[in-house]
This record gives sequence, structure tokens and C-alpha cells, in this order.
Amino acid sequence: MRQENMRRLISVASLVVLALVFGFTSSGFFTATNILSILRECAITGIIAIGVSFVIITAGIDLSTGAAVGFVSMLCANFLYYYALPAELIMLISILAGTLCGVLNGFIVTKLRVPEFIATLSTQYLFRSMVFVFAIRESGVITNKKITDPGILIMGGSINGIYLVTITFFALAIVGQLILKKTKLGTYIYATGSNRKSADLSGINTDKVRWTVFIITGFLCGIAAIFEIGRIGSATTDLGTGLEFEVIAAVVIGGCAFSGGRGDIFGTAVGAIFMAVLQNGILKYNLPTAAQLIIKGVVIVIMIVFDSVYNQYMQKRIQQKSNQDTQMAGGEA
Amino acid sequence: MNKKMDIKTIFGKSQRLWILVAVMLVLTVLQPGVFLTAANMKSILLSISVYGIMVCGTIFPILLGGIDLSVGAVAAAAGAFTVTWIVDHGFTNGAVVVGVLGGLLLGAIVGVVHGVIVTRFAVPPFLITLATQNIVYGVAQLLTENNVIACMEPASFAFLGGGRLLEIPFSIWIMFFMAILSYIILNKTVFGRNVYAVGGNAEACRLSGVRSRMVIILSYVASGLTAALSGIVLASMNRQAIAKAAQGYDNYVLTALVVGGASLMGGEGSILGAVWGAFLVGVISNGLRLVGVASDYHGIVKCIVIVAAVALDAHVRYKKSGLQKSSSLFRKKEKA
Amino acid sequence: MKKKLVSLFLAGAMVASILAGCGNVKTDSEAAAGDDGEAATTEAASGKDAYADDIKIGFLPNVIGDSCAAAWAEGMEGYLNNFANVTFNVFDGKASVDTENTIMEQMINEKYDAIILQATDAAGLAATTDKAEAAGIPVITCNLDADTTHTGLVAAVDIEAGEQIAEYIGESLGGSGKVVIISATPGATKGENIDKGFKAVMEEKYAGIEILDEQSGEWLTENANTVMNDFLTKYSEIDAVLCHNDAMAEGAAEAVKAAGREMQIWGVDGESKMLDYIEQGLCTGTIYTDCQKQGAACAQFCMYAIGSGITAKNLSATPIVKMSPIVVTKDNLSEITEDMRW
Amino acid sequence: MAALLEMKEIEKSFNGSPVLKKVDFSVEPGEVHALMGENGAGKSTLIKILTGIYPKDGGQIYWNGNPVTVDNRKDAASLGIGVIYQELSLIPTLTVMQNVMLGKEQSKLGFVNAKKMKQKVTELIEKYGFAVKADEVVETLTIAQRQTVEILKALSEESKLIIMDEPTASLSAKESDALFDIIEQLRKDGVSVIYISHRLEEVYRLSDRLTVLRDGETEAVLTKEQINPADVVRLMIGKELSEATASNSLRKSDAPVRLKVDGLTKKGVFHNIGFEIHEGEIVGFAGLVGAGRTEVMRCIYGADPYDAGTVEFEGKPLSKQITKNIGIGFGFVPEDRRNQGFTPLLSIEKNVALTNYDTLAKNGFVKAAAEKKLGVDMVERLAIKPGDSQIPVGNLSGGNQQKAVLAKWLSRDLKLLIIDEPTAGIDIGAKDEIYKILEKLAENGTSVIMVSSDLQELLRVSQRIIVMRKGEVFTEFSSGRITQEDVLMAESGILTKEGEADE
Repeated sequence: MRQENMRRLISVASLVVLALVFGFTSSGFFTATNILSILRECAITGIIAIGVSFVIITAGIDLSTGAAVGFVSMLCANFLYYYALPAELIMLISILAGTLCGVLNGFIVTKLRVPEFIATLSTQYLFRSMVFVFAIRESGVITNKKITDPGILIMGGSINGIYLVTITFFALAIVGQLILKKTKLGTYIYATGSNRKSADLSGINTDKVRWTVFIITGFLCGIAAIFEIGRIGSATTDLGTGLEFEVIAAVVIGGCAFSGGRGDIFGTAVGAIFMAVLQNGILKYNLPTAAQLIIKGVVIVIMIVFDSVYNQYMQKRIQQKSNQDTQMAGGEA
Repeated sequence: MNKKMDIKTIFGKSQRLWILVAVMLVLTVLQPGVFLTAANMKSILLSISVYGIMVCGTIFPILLGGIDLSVGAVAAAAGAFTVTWIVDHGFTNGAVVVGVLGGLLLGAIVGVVHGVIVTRFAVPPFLITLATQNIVYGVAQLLTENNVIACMEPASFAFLGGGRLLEIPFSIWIMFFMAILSYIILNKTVFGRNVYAVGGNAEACRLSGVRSRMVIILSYVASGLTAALSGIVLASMNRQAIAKAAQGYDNYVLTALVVGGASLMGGEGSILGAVWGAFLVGVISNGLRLVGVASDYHGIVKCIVIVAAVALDAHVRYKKSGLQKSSSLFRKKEKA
Repeated sequence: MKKKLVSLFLAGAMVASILAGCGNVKTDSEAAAGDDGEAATTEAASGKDAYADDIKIGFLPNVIGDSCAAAWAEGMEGYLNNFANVTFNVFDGKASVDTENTIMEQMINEKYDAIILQATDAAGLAATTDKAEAAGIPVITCNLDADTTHTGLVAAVDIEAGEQIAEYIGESLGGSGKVVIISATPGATKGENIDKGFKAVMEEKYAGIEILDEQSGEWLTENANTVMNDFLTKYSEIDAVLCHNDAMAEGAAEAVKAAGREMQIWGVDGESKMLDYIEQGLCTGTIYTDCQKQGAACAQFCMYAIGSGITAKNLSATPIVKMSPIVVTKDNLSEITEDMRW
Repeated sequence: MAALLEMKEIEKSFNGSPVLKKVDFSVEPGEVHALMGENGAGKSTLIKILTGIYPKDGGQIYWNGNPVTVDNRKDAASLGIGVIYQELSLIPTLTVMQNVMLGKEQSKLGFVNAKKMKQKVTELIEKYGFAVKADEVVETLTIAQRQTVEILKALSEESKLIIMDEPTASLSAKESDALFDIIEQLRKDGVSVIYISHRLEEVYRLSDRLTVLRDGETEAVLTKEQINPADVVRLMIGKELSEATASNSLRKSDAPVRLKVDGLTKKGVFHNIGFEIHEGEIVGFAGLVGAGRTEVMRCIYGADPYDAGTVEFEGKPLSKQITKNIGIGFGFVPEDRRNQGFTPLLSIEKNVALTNYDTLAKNGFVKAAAEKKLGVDMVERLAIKPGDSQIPVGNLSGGNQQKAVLAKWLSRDLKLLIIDEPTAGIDIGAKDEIYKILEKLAENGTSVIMVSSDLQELLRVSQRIIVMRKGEVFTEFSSGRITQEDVLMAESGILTKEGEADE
């Protein structure tokens, strides 16, 4: 328990340090609007990252999230344009479609026994193509139409400056954390990722768990898509490209390990905010884009390496502790 | 029975490659006299040549159970270096030699950095190469100053990607050369043997005296080198360097490797399979274009083919052996 | 379990829509326009002396690294360097609506005095453009505009480019022949527009010309090369190729040259490398736009808008400045003098 | 009153060779019943049948007098049979409470009632006075503590019967004592325990009854009063066998010393280990699981670091690098064959070649013909079946896998071969072949260190036997006639015959 808190403290601390660095070396970082807009920028990545955290905690990976968001967004735009469905129905469709994407991923992974990486790499191709299937065309030419339904557009809006997407992100993060820490499913997610054999032995249907986390991820992609189109007021064919990597980076920086069994949504939320702060802060220096990329990469590398060094150190400490115990006992024997 | 064995030896152990045969058959029937022609095969090979070259090196980290997502970025940076060097040094043949070597060196350096970080800090290669991707693209931007650097001369440089030897584009020759080189390294050298062994069981290798850390670093260097080479070929092919070159090639490379039978868990896969895999992806794109399917929908077919290939493979193996990791269903069948 | 979650989230979504009903929730532009006081002060501030006060101008192209963006930036910088009080920054839109929106947002937060935008998607950047305009920041779009009224658009031709190429091909082929198209990344506005113009003219005036096939080369030279190779395999007779940009035309030209065939190859943009190709006879022609000049025009427009305090509020429609296109073929190549090349 | 558990005439054979021949076994409520027997006597097979991991070929299991079928672990658990595994099966990143309750969480609509569960686990912990807390994360616990979590897990299932398989193997004396207290407590609570151990003193101290298995048959069932270490050992080994396998061939070697170990210490694992190995000698290392033999060998070989002491090879200090040691003639066959011995996906040929590229390659290029020849030669020389050097080692049977691992070293100019549990999980025929290989090696001047838990094997092959106990060298047998009993007693800390004990 203590170790987990320690880890949390460190990730929050690194976020604070980063924010302070930006705050003191650039202008306009610590303003209400800027902070609110950072919280907006991190939200969509963050919402999806909640699901992907689940997947990564089960020792899986999901590379299809960006494409899934693109597909679902386009589907909604399509239905809005051609059928002018009410906003509530569109949201429902969005969530359903997203969930279906997750169902498909889960099916391929658990039933067809295709490794997660490959399965989601290939569904990424599929979802990308589905975008074009649903793209709005005028005389055969793809034409992006502005979404005018106020019920959708309002999803990109704010209450007293706080964006709905931010509120949703925090709400979902809390729900996600609750699921992870307070439900059976959460415990099973950790168990599956940490030691799948034992989990199986304990009577947990780990395939079902793995399928479920993909469904949750898909579900969250559906939610993210609503906010995405609400904010930009249209759906473009390349929406969500590369989003999956941002999401994974946020999740891993937040402390989830690829090997599974480690991390939580709190960390992931910090990770998502971290990435947004990094992006936001770098832009403030008026640096050439090359320098921006390099700084971003270097900071992430440092974070990863630090995390690994820290974990190794902790493991060593546990080992030492356990050795000392035996040694003390051995001395007496 | 004998015949079957022969075919098996040609395609390797992997079942996935049968998919290629099936796809080619269908296309031959659908496009008689067009698909199965020398000219079209040439055109397919040309279309895969750039990432085909990458595949020959990226397979090394994959065989170790690692991954290299920075290959696209390395290609862009290396191409940028070579072209800017040639442009800055008066388009001479000497400049071409130095530029190409410099580009390759750049790729090798990136590889060393990856290898050292991966071995020293035990961080997941997926993440580290994803992060360095940013840095290396940044370097590419620095080199090109975000402009397109055209390089129409000298002929020696243009020849790398655009020339022809015996009526076959030179980049295809490079791809074949790299594939053979890679084949030789993987199958004929101690290093290659060690790559497979370390990928299959690192601890057993350590106890057998293999310097696994060195093997890992060299594998990432191989990946960096071929990525750089393919970037240079791409630059020559396009007669220009741009910072965003080869974006998305990481995906092509992975797809080719996976379709070609490489397991991302390491220890499994062959260069022959990888090239076949690249070829299959090329064949599909080519075939869909010939049949007249808009490029918008190619992804659907690609997805189905990959999933079918890998699932078929997984299924066959699942049935056949107790080697497969995981799955509680097996435990009872495994004998004491 | 799952059902429960779903219902939970649905409840959340419902709460959100109720909130929306209450009218508490404001979209971006409403929020920006709603803060009347603040907007007024910004506006007052933007009525500043463009040639003396500290001015910040940002340029956000669709993606950096291609020759157009570089030429634009060069043109802008060239013009703005005349003023010591102006800071000029170039960003990278990474061909992503999301990224462009994020950066727009940030420029608004940092109170830039003007923004030059090349919108990845017209509809997708409408909202943030509105927000910027509402905050008193003039937005001048460059080539690709946002689907809302804003301070100005400085455009190279796209629909017209398609039309002009169609005219040229139609005429030179004598009204009958076979054409293939290597198109942009599907969904890209510029590509779709060129297509629109090209196809319209072909349909109307040159019914005898058949459009055999269209495949995407994703703006890239190497992909265009591949696509062209496939076309050459498939069709024994092609009279002309339309490519949505010069980079792809160059790739197609290499393929045609390698196959030893001959046909018209057209691009759009007029980058210097393409002009070399035309000179060598590898490509037929392109629609040249002076991108540096276009960049400079954008910058001039900015300075004017800042100085005069004009934003979308004062306008009922977006004023458009069209760059004059030049159809360049080998015959008139010399018209494009060295200093006009980019 | 019916016994809690009764297993009658249980039969099981693998590949036609019988492992259990009509074994009877019964456990009374609230009794600690020890199960003893040599390696291969059939203990673990019996337990695996009881817990539903293997199907039985014949016989019947009765629970409280009623016939039951146990087809899988769930069946066993629902009867009330809990197992403490040797390799712990906990989820490292979860808390004690979560682990204990895994798969049987108390929940409402999917939400777990953590409070209630914690209360339950805490109650259990307090009741037995365990040294863990309910919300500690398992990966931060010591091995002993993890074991108590396993016990908690069984207790929380209200198990009537808990099976412990070598529970003290990796525990310190103090930790073992704590475990014994727990077992006492369990007994008082009416929980039965099947206690599998090689450690006579523990069995002697704990058990109410003792069943001795030998060669798949029930040899004896002893009550507490009848339990006497020497008798038990005799029963486990069997008189005829003991005589038949006694070793007369122990001798001291006067050949030059090849390996000299002095004062070797690794904190908390072993300390002050010293011995000498001569040229052409086979030295057996005996000891119970956890005595520190494997760890010593790994340190000598260079696989692990050690804290103090010296290792000299032919008079010169030995390098701590594996690669260098291989270069001067070391060979090493690890205990954990599957995880450390070979690369399963690679063929026999490639596995064998792995250690031999110094001779099989020139300028970094593999001499394919020589490599192939080596593979074929080795398959032939060691009679590896099936006789095809291209088959992946992972597809071979245990014995053939071990031969393949051995084959890695045999073509080398070996000076010292360390072989850890050479015949674990290997059938009799293959065993003999492996012994012959070792003997031949020694004849040709190679020194062999053989770590083994198989007494018969130790006596059959070794020229000297060094017995380790609790991380120290306990004694050495190097002359006279030694029986399995002698060795087993020594392993348990009882000296029957004066070897040259270090103490």
C-alpha cells in the first residue's frame, strides 16, 4: 500500500515540477484559461486512457483506439447529416458503435487467439477503412459537413469555463478507479495481468476479463467520439490518427506496466495531464518545431527510464528486506 | 507426402504463407493477363522495396521479443542527412558516398542508443522507440529546416532509388541484397544463431555463455541501419528529402513481419517469411487497385487477411502442440 | 455488472444533456462572445498600432515540411521582418484537426494578435476560428479556409485549377482520350476541390474523354509512383494523368519514364522541382501559384486587420483574395523567373 | 466414525509405466498426516489426483465416507481441500485480502464489500496470529509471509484438509517454527493437514500419523508413537533396495585438485562453503531442498554474484564471468531445465551448437556442415529420440531434453561439469544412459559436480558425497560402505557414520 502511494506521489510530483518549470520560464502558463484548456486537451486522451489502462493492466495492449474514435465520429456525423437523428440517439449510437469495436477486438483476441498487439493493429486498419465507408460524399467526393445539431455541439461546451469533456473525464476516471479498486472485475483485472495462471486456478475466467476490458475501452472510445465531434463540429477522415500512441504514452507514464498487474486510473489521469502539460508548455516557448519534438521525446525518455530505475530499486529493496529477515532468523538458528 | 514436405520447406513452417498463395490465385483468375505478369510483379516489388529493406533489419529486435517503432523517423532523418550533405557539398559523387555513409551512421547511432537503454534500464522497447521517434523526427526537421530539399543530381545518387539494373529497379536489387544479407546473418553467423536463441530463452543463453546484452544492442543497430538505408533509398527515389518522410512505415513493417510469421514474443520468424509478408501486403494493395477497389477500403481487406493468417496459425499450433504458452485448457493434456 | 456500468454512463450522459437544456452550458464561441467585457478590452487592445506596439502573429499550416508551407512561411517572414515590433511563429498542424484546434486554442489563450491558418478541415476548424474571432483575434486563412465567416482568405485556386487542367487536357487531346487521376489522401479538402473542378469540366465539355480510374497517392511521391505503375499495368492506353499535387506528379512521371510510355502528366502547386521536371519534359504542366507571394499577402492582410481592428464581427462574409494561377507548361516556363521559384 | 478422506486402491500410470499401484491413503479429521517417500515414490502424483489435476486410472476417493469424484481443482476446493503450492500461486500486485478472497469475493452488484472481507481476513489472521496484515501488498512480503497468505486462502475456503508440499523448503528456522505453530493451531481447530516433507525432524515433531510410499505402493502407515527417524528412512528406502544400492565405490582421489572453493558466502543463502574437486572425480552434492546447493553452484559458475570467499580453478582464481569460465572448460546443466536449460523453439542441433560456436564458426560465420554434423553426432551418441537433430527441443520428452542440454557440453574439452538434478522427471532407461555419460566423462579426466536429491543416483554415480544442510557443508562421505539411509540421515542432520565432518 505504502509503495503504491509513494509511486503516486512521485508521478504527481513530476507533474508539479514540470508545471512549475513551465510556469516560471514562460508566460501565461498559470492562468485560469490556460489551465482549463490543458484540462480540456487531456480529457479525450484521458477518457480513452481509462479503458486502455484496464487493457494494459491485464497485460494486453490496444492499438485500435484512435481509429475506433475516427470511425465512430464519422458514423455519428453520417447519421446526423443523412438522417438528422436527435442528439440523444446519436450519442447512444456512438456508444453502441464504440462498444461494438471493443467487442470485435475482444473476440479476435480471446476467441481467435490472435495476440492483442496484432489483433488491434489489424482492426486499426479495419476501423480506418470504415471511416471511409461512412464518410459523407457529394457526387462521389468526400465532403465534410459542419454539424449543426446544438445537442451535439453543446458537448464541446463549458460550464463557467469548465469544459464538459473535462467534467466527464474526471467523472469517468473516478468510476474507473472505483471499478478497479472496489469491484470484483477490478480485482480480476489485476489478477489476470499479474499472474494469469494463478487467476485461472482461482476460478477466474480470464478470457472473459480480457474481453470485458476491450469492451470497456470501446465503450469509452464511443464516449470520446461524442466529445470529439462536439468540439470540432464535424468529423474528418483522419480524426484520431495517432491518438492510440498518445493514449498509451499517457497510460504508461502514469505507471501502468506493459507486463501487467500494475498501475491505476489515478496514475493514468496524472499521465494524461502530464502529456497535455508537456504539449502545452513546449508550445509556449516559441521554439522551432524540431526543438519541440526533441524536447518532448527527451522528457518522455527520461520519465520512462526514471520509472524503470525506480521500480528496480523498489524490487531490490523488497528483496533485501526479505533477505534480512531470513538472515536474522538464520543467525539465530 | 513427399511433395507436401517439399512445399512445406519452401514456405517454412508457418501456415500463414498459404494465404499468399490463395490471394495470388484469386487475383490471377480475376485479372488474367494483367496480374501475373513480369511487369506487374516488378511493380509490386518496387512498391514494397522501401519498407522491404526496413523489414530486413527490423526483424532483429522482433526476433528478440522487442520492437522498433522509430524506423520511419530514422529513415526520414537519414534521408535528410544524406540529401542535405549532397546539396551542401556540390552534388559530387564524393559527397554522395560521404552522405550515404553519414546517413547510415546516424541510423546506427540511434540503434546503439535504443540498445543501450533497453539493456541497461530494462524498459519496454515499444515505449522507448515510440519516444525516440519524436526526437529523431525532430532531427529530421532540423536537417531539412522544414523544407523540401530537392536533389536531382548527381546521377549516382538518383541511381540508388530510381536507377535500373537489368531492367529491374535498383531499389529492388537493394531489397534483395539486404534480404540475402539478413538471411546470411540470421542463418549463417553465430550472431544470427544467438539472436534466435536469446529471443527464445534469454536465461538459458546467459548460462550458455552468450553475451546477450551485446546481441540485443547489435540487433537494434541492425534495425537502425536498415531503416537509414531505406530512408536514403526513399530520398533518392523521390529526389528529395522531407522531414515527414516515411511516416507510418512502422506500421507497414510490423504488418509485413507479423503476416510473415514473426511472433512478437520473440524467437520465431524468418527473413524469408518477412519478405513474403511484405510481398503479400504489396500484392493485396496492388490487387485491390487492379480490381478497382478504392484505396479507402483496402484496410478492411488487410484486417481480414492479417487476422485470418494469424488466427489460422494460432489455431493449427494450438491443436498441434503443448508448446503454446498460457491457456488453462492444456494443463490436463500435458503429461507429467 | 456491465449493464450497470452502461446505465450509469447513460445516466451521466442524460445529466449532461439536462444541463445543456438549462442553458448553462456554452459552446466555445458563445463563451468567448459572452465575455463581453473581456472581449471588448481585447478588441480595444487589438486596435493597436500594428507598426509600433508589440505584435504576435502565428502561422498554423496544415502540416509543415512540404514545399508549400515552407514557401508560405518564407513569404510571411520576408514581409514581417520589415517590422521590428512583430514576433512571428510557425506551428505544425500535423495534418490533424485535433492538433490544429489545440494550437488555435493556445494561441487564443496567449492573446496572439493575428492568426494565419491553413485549415486541415473547413468544418472542423470553424468552431475555434469563431472563438478566435469572438476574442478579437483576426484569423486569415491561407488556401484552406474555415467554414465560417472570418477576417480573410488568401487562396490559391483549387477548383479552378482542376478546371484549367481539364480545359488544357480536353483541348490538347481533341476531346477524346483516356485519363487517370492520382488523388490526394481521401477526404483532403484541396484534393476533393481539384477533383470537383476537373470532373465538372470534363463532364460538361469533354464527354469524349473517359476517366479510367482514380486511386489515392496520399500526397506522396513514392505512393504515386506505385499507383501509376499499377495504372500502367492495367491500362494499355492512357493519355493523361492528373495528380493533385506536384510531388505526386513527379512520382508518376518517374513511373511513366521507367515504363517507356508517353502521356501528359499534370500537377498542381508549381514548386521549383516540378518546374525542373517540366523543363526536362517529364511532366506536362502544373498550376503555378506564387506561394511566397501568397504568404506575404497573408501577412499583409494580418497587419492591415490588426491596425484597423477588423474582425469577423464587422463582416458579413469572408473577404477573399485569390492568387492568380498560372498554367505552366514547357512553352511558358520562362515566365516563372528565378525569384518566383520556391 | 468415517475418516475425513479415504483414497482406496488408487492407480495411475504414465505411458504404460505404473506410478501408483493400488495406493491406500486416509486422513482423519484434525490430524496432521505426513506423507513421505523417495523422489518418484508417487507422492505428488497422489496429491495431484486428489486435487483433480490428474485423472486417476483406478480406485476410489471417499470424503466423509461418501464416494466422490474430483475432476478439477474446483471440485477439490468445493469439498474443502486446500493446497499450499511449492511455487506460490499468489497474485503479487494484489493485497493479502484480495488474494485470500480471490474468486470468492463478497460482492453486491459487482461491487466488493471490502470492509466485510477485510474483517473476515483480519479475523482469520488474528485467530491464528499470523504475521501479515490484510492490506499489505503481496509482492512486498517475504516468502514465509506469502506462505501464510496461501494458508489463509485455504482457511478462508473453510478447508477441512490442507495439503502442504515441502512448505519449509525456503523458510528459515524461525519462520519454520512459526509455521509449525500454525499447524498446531489448525489441528486444534479440527483442520486436517497432509504434510509432505523430506525433513524427518519436522515430520517427527508434527505428525500424528505417517504414510510412507515406496515405488507407488503404500509401504507403511505409522502412528505417532511408531515414528522413529531411522525406521522411517529404512521404510522409505526399503531394506533390499538399501542393500542393493549401497555404495562401496567411495574413494578419495589423489589426482591434482581442479577446483578449490574456500569460505564462499552469500548472505542469507549460504555461508563459509569450502570443498575441493579433483581431476576425473564425480562428486555428489546431497541435501534437502533449500540446503543451498544450487545456489552455491550458480555462484561458482558465475551466474550469480557472491559476497565473500574464493574460488580457485587449477590454482588460479576463477573469473566471475560465465563466458570466460566456459572458455577454460566449464560446463553447466541447470536445475530448471525448461526455463534455463534450452531454447524450446530451436532444434536440437541449434541448441547443442549454442555453446560450441568457438569451434563451429570461423570469423563469425557458422560452419553449417560442422554444426549439422555435431547435431547428428550428438543425437546418435546420446541416442536422443526421435533421432532427428532438426526437431525443436521443446517437443522432446524430459529425458531427451536433458540429453540435449548435456549434449551442449559434451563435444567440448570439458574440465569441470556442474550438473544440477541430472535426472529429475526422467524415466529409468534415460537415467542409466545419463549416468553412463557422466562416468565416461570422469574416465576421460573431466571433474563432475552432481547436485542431486535422488539418493540412489548419488550412491550409484558419486565417488565422494558432500552433504549440505541449511546453507553449510554438513559432512562428507568419502570412504567405506554408505547406504541411502546414511545419506538421508545426514541430510536431516543425523550422523550415523562418521564421514569427515567439517564440524
